[in-house]
Amino acid sequence: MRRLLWPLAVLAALILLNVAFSPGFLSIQMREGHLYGSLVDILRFGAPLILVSLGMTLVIATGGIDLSVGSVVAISGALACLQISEDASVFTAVVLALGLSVLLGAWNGFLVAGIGIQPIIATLILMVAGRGLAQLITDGQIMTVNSPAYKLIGGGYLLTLPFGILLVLVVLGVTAFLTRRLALGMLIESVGGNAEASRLAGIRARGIIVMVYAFAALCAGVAGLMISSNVSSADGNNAGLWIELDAILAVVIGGTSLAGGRFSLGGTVVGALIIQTLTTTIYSVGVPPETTLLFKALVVAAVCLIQSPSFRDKVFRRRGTAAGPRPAAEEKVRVTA
Amino acid sequence: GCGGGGGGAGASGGGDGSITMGFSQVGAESGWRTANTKSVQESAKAAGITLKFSDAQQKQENQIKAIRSYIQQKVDVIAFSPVVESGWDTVLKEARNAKIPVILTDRAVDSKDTGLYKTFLGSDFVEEGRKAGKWLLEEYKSGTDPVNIVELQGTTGSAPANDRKAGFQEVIGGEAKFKIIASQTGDFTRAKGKEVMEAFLKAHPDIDVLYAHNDDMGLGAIEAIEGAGKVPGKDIKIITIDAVKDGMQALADGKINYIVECSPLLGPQLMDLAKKVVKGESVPARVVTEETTFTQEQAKAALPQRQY
Amino acid sequence: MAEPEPILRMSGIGKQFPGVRALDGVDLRLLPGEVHALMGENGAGKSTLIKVLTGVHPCDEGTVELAGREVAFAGPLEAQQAGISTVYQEVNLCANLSVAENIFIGREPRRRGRIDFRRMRTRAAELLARLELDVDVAAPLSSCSLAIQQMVAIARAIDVDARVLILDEPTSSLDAGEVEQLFRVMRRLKEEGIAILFVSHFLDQIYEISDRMTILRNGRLVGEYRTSELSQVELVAKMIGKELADLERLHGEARVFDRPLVEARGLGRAGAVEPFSLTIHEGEVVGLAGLLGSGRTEIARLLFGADHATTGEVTVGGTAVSLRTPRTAMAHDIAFCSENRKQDGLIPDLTVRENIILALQATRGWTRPVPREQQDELVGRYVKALRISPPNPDHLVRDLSGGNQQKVLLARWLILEPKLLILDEPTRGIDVGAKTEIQRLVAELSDGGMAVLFISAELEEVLRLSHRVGVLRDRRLVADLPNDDALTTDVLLETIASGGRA
Amino acid sequence: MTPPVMTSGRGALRAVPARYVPVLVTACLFAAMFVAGGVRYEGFAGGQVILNVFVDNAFLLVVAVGMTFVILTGGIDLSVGAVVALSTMISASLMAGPGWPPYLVIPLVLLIGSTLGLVMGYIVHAFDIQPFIVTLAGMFLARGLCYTIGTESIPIEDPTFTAFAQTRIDLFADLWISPSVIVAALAVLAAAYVLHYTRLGRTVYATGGSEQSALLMGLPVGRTKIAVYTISGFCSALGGVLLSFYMLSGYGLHAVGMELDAIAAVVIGGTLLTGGSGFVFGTVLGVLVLGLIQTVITFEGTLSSWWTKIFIGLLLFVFILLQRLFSARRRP
Ligand SMILES: Nc1ncnc2c1ncn2[C@@H]1O[C@H](COP(=O)(O)OP(=O)(O)OP(=O)(O)O)[C@@H](O)[C@H]1O
Ligand SMILES: Nc1ncnc2c1ncn2[C@@H]1O[C@H](COP(=O)(O)OP(=O)(O)OP(=O)(O)O)[C@@H](O)[C@H]1O
Ligand SMILES: [Mg+2]
Ligand SMILES: [Mg+2]
Repeated sequence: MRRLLWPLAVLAALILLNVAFSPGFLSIQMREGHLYGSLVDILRFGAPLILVSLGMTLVIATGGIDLSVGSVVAISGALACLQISEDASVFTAVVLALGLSVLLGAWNGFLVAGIGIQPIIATLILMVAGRGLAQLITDGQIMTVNSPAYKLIGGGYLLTLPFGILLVLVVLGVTAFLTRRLALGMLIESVGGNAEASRLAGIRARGIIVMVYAFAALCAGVAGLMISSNVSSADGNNAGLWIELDAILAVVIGGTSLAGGRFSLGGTVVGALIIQTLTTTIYSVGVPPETTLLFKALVVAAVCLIQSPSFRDKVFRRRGTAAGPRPAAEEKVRVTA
Repeated sequence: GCGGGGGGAGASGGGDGSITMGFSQVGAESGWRTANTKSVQESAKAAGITLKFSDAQQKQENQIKAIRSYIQQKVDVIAFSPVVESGWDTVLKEARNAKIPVILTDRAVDSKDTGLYKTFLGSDFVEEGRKAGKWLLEEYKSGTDPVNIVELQGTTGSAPANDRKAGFQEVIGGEAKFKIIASQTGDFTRAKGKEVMEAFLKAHPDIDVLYAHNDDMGLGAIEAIEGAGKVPGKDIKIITIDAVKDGMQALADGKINYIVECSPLLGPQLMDLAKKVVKGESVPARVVTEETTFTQEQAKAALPQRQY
Repeated sequence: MAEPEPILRMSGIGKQFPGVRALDGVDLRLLPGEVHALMGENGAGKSTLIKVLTGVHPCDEGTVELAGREVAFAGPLEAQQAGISTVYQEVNLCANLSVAENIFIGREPRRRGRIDFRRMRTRAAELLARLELDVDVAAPLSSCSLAIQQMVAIARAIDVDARVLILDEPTSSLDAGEVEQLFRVMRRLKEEGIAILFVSHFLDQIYEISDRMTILRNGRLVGEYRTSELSQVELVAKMIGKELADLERLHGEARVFDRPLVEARGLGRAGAVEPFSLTIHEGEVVGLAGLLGSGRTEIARLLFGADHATTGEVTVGGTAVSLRTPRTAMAHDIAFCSENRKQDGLIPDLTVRENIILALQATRGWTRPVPREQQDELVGRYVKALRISPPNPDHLVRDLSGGNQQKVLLARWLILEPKLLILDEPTRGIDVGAKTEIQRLVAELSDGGMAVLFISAELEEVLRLSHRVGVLRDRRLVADLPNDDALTTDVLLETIASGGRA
Repeated sequence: MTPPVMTSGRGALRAVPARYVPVLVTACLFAAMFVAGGVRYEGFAGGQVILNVFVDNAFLLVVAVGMTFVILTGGIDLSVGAVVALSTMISASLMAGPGWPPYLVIPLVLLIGSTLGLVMGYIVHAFDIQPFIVTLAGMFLARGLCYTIGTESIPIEDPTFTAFAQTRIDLFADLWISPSVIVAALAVLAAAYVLHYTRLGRTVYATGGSEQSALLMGLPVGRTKIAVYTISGFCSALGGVLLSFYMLSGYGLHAVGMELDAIAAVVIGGTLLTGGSGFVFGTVLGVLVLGLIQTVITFEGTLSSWWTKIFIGLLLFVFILLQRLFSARRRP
């Protein structure tokens, strides 16, 4: 929990900034039988990012990286919409889309663990080709579907809550169960922490890596369904564009090292929420588009600086460790004198 | 000195009468663009022109590379839709030195040396913005109450975003009652359009008009407006640009109030021009595509014949 | 007695890590021209003291004086520039660079600003030759065995123009001959007036080389003594706070081994070990002896499936098996505790608990986690038996002292209760108290029916534990001797020297 | 056509030290790809096609060289694309607006790029923050600065600049290159020299091999890390200048995603993303491979937008797969 302290502080600060600009920011109302408000929006629009980041967390924990999630987002949405537009049931569409996602993820995992290609390149292949595949599915058009059942996934409500949030909770719960209740988490951290030692300890790293990439792709697939269902259409070119970057950022902000090893699911969720809140802040505070990126740079810099213990030492406790040896040296004089 | 490789199946033009055209497309970033590509490809086939097509994935350097490669391949005519206006002089000079005529489509280049290309065929983004603004003036000419406008811009820095913003601004800027209370980029996508609009609705309860730089963002915004319990087209008036099929449908359904057309169907005109240019006939330096605007009634009438 | 002024004086040093008080009011004096031993149990704070001195860790309390001037180094670089040359515990070299570069990086010979690789290689070869080491200095360090890496690290440190030389357990995987080489060099440096701080858990080595010693216990100073004035028994008592039981005979009554467990026939790997045949019976401890780089580790790795054999076959319990991966070996109840704990053993980011149950968990697969009570029981038992300190199972392994890390690794394999346990230098860096504990444990396990393949650079240890000793030379198994009264370290050394033909 | 190249390549492999194998394999595969292209497309096998790959990718090459330094230390620099864009933007706006001469503008741009790199490197080192976030913030900052300068593309019309940009250096037999290629080649040579023959270079490798060990060996790890980000910043700025030559314009949307191309080039060239192993020459090959793939696509000329992407992915896959198989074969 202590590791989450600073990211949470940043999140709180961002929300406060919003409140300063629009006092109604925190208010949540019931409207037409569902919750309505900016905070709900953050969760709702953040849901796909949280999902993708969860999968990414595990991949990064094994010491890998997955650049292809954005493409998988697009493919999954495209396939589902194609199926629905061809009068398949929503269930079939969803199952097919997620099945394909898992397959693509397993392919990534195979390239990484089976053939031994560096993860960034292995997934770059699918990142490039996958976008093409998504556009191939939609024929380069934006494919609009009209299915209330499909709409539920990303834009609907259940028990007053946006369905997407519930979906995130379920996936988060399942991930936490698999990794923390079962031993998957430890084995993943072991493989990411020292691959050779893990091999010598008898861990089947290959299987785990394939599974993790497949899981990341599955998460991306679900996110793809959400994104496309939210706007009732599939956009092969733009859906999930650059989401891999945001996801990696969320993971890193959440305190997981890109070098692999220890990971924190909670941290990732907070990281993703920070990114989404930042986006929403930009809209509601009215940062002009030209300066959006400067604002983002500022926040990201602030987040990473404030999370760094040595920065906090140097800035907040001027007389502390910053001048580390020196005050100690003054003491020394007294001791020896 | 090139062409030394073995006898592959290449379709080099030249003396045999058939024309080879190298066409460098910006990308496939939107449905509009895809329709544009299709139109070019289909009309090339219809006109008997061999088309070398390449997709630059929204990068100018890729387009330059493609054009250079077309010069290398000795095509008969090069056509391309510039990603941006500037920075084409060098490669166009190379084309001129290689005596390959160049046609611009969709968008001009800002070179001082107009001799670098034969003609420019395309729409005028600034004019589109103006058309949108003029409709707004007309719509609100009677009232004096302030009109609160929110704007969904295209991708920051992209040419259509810059020009559509400028044209719109130019027209409504003269009247004090029009106020753009929020303006944000929606990256030309539905998802972003919806997300941004949701935030706008929370931050500004009193939006009268939405101006979206393309239909897709407008369609996303419609969902946001409906989600907030308002009626698109009534509570909030919506103007968009492009007139793709989904947009026209929404217009016909009364959810959008006005669409400025930006036609992607440049193919037939392009092929005509290409033939003339290759034969050495003179062509006008600027060919404007035939574009119109749609109100809700016009949309209902036009919808059945819409191809894209 | 006229003592020269100390070149280095540390006084009142204190160091606090989160949750652990590693040093508390420690004083240390180094005189020029002496070898000073720093003694203490695993986790006593020796390495921490050295790291505080050289600025790896900032110092919380106390002062450091070098040649009368107070200093506070910001890092090893500054310490080196001030004339303190250090070999830290564990091998801290860059495996991706060549041997020569590892020795000279940071002070490469240059000609007109350009690194002179040829001169660097010749000088490196000279330097290693002085340690009687003949390795290809252009080869990447990763192709060298751990012991050679240790020698390279030493070579790097002694080539510097230094006033103080610090060696933190440099001999943990060296055999007697190499240690002798090292000591010869140390004596020469000592005569040149260099002060040497030396850490080792081999008491014989301490008594052979050191002049004085400083003893730490639990981060506190016990005292400073002249080596000649302190007996081994007293030293041990001061280090661990109690007397040590004598260990002469470890195994119970003599036994016959007639039930072969693992048989290797013509097993070999091109470029690593020549084909060998070896039979290990149930309940038998087979020791492997040989010089550094003789191929002991390679034999172990082949038997565990860590490397692929290019020739030969292995039978376990009479049936032929193909040991393609460690995983398959583990399925046949073979366990392997590797010598290089940093590279091939521990997962530094995981806790003590997780590291200990890792192999057990791996055999169960991720779907069946080891129940928490079982974890607590197993981990608690071994933390206590091996005296892992601090005895907190949720401590990160990276923060443990070297010897304690080794114990964690050992515990990982002991809890598996395999049929064949391969131990490659299991007592590397472990203090005397824990070492006897571990030896007793191994003897007990083998008495209980477990077969053990025991590899150690310390021949006495091999002799004490083994029923049979295999001798290696130049990557060939040259002899297989029963461990009877006739077998002594001298006989072993002779066998090694003669290649088993004597 | 392909098989003989492979076999001769593999035969030669036995003799070379293991660390050169990936680069050698890459080189052979590149040659094979070129020959295959020559067989398939008319006009492909000419020397100018290869030279065009250099001409068209000179800026990427320079950027990738800087990235090689960073990746060798085990870091990553996501800001390069944005710094390239910022450099074009600053050059263009200074020459267009106040009319500064190029010989003032170019050094200034290089200085700005290096400073940005220096600051990022300092933050990475001093506050021990993952380079990914620091350079991502740097990327946002640089792009943001572009947009604050202007959202429109600014043409460069300075006569000296244009003249230089449009210079062709004629080689023999109709072949030509641009001055940018020379600049890029010099950058590659300088980088190779620094990496292999200077202390800085060797420390870069040591840091990438094991940062902790390098620190304990008394190497100036902090200074080295700051240096590589500075070098990368400098290379990005230089790449930006070359891109301004290429495009003759400054634009905030130039070089979008170039960081990924640069990283890909470095990694395809056989450098390990975890650091400590790789060569600049590999990076050159990586850039050439990416460039050649693109050339193949244009020569193919019939691919729709999506097939283009799928085809790029496929070519990349086949290339990486073969590279991996041939490099791995040595170790039994
Ligand atoms: N980085 C660290 N963080 C937290 N605790 C540490 C750290 N380094 C060392 N310690 C603790 O400090 C104590 C002293 O460790 P140190 O490594 O100095 O022991 P040592 O005397 O060198 O033992 P060994 O003989 O096993 O090498 C140990 O309890 C260890 O757990
Ligand atoms: N990973 C490796 N790659 C290539 N060669 C290796 C590797 N590991 C060891 N070798 C070589 O194999 C030989 C045998 O090494 P091994 O580690 O088995 O020796 P050893 O008898 O265990 O000696 P010690 O561990 O005391 O050095 C060494 O000379 C070493 O150079
Ligand atoms: Mg120690
Ligand atoms: Mg060994």
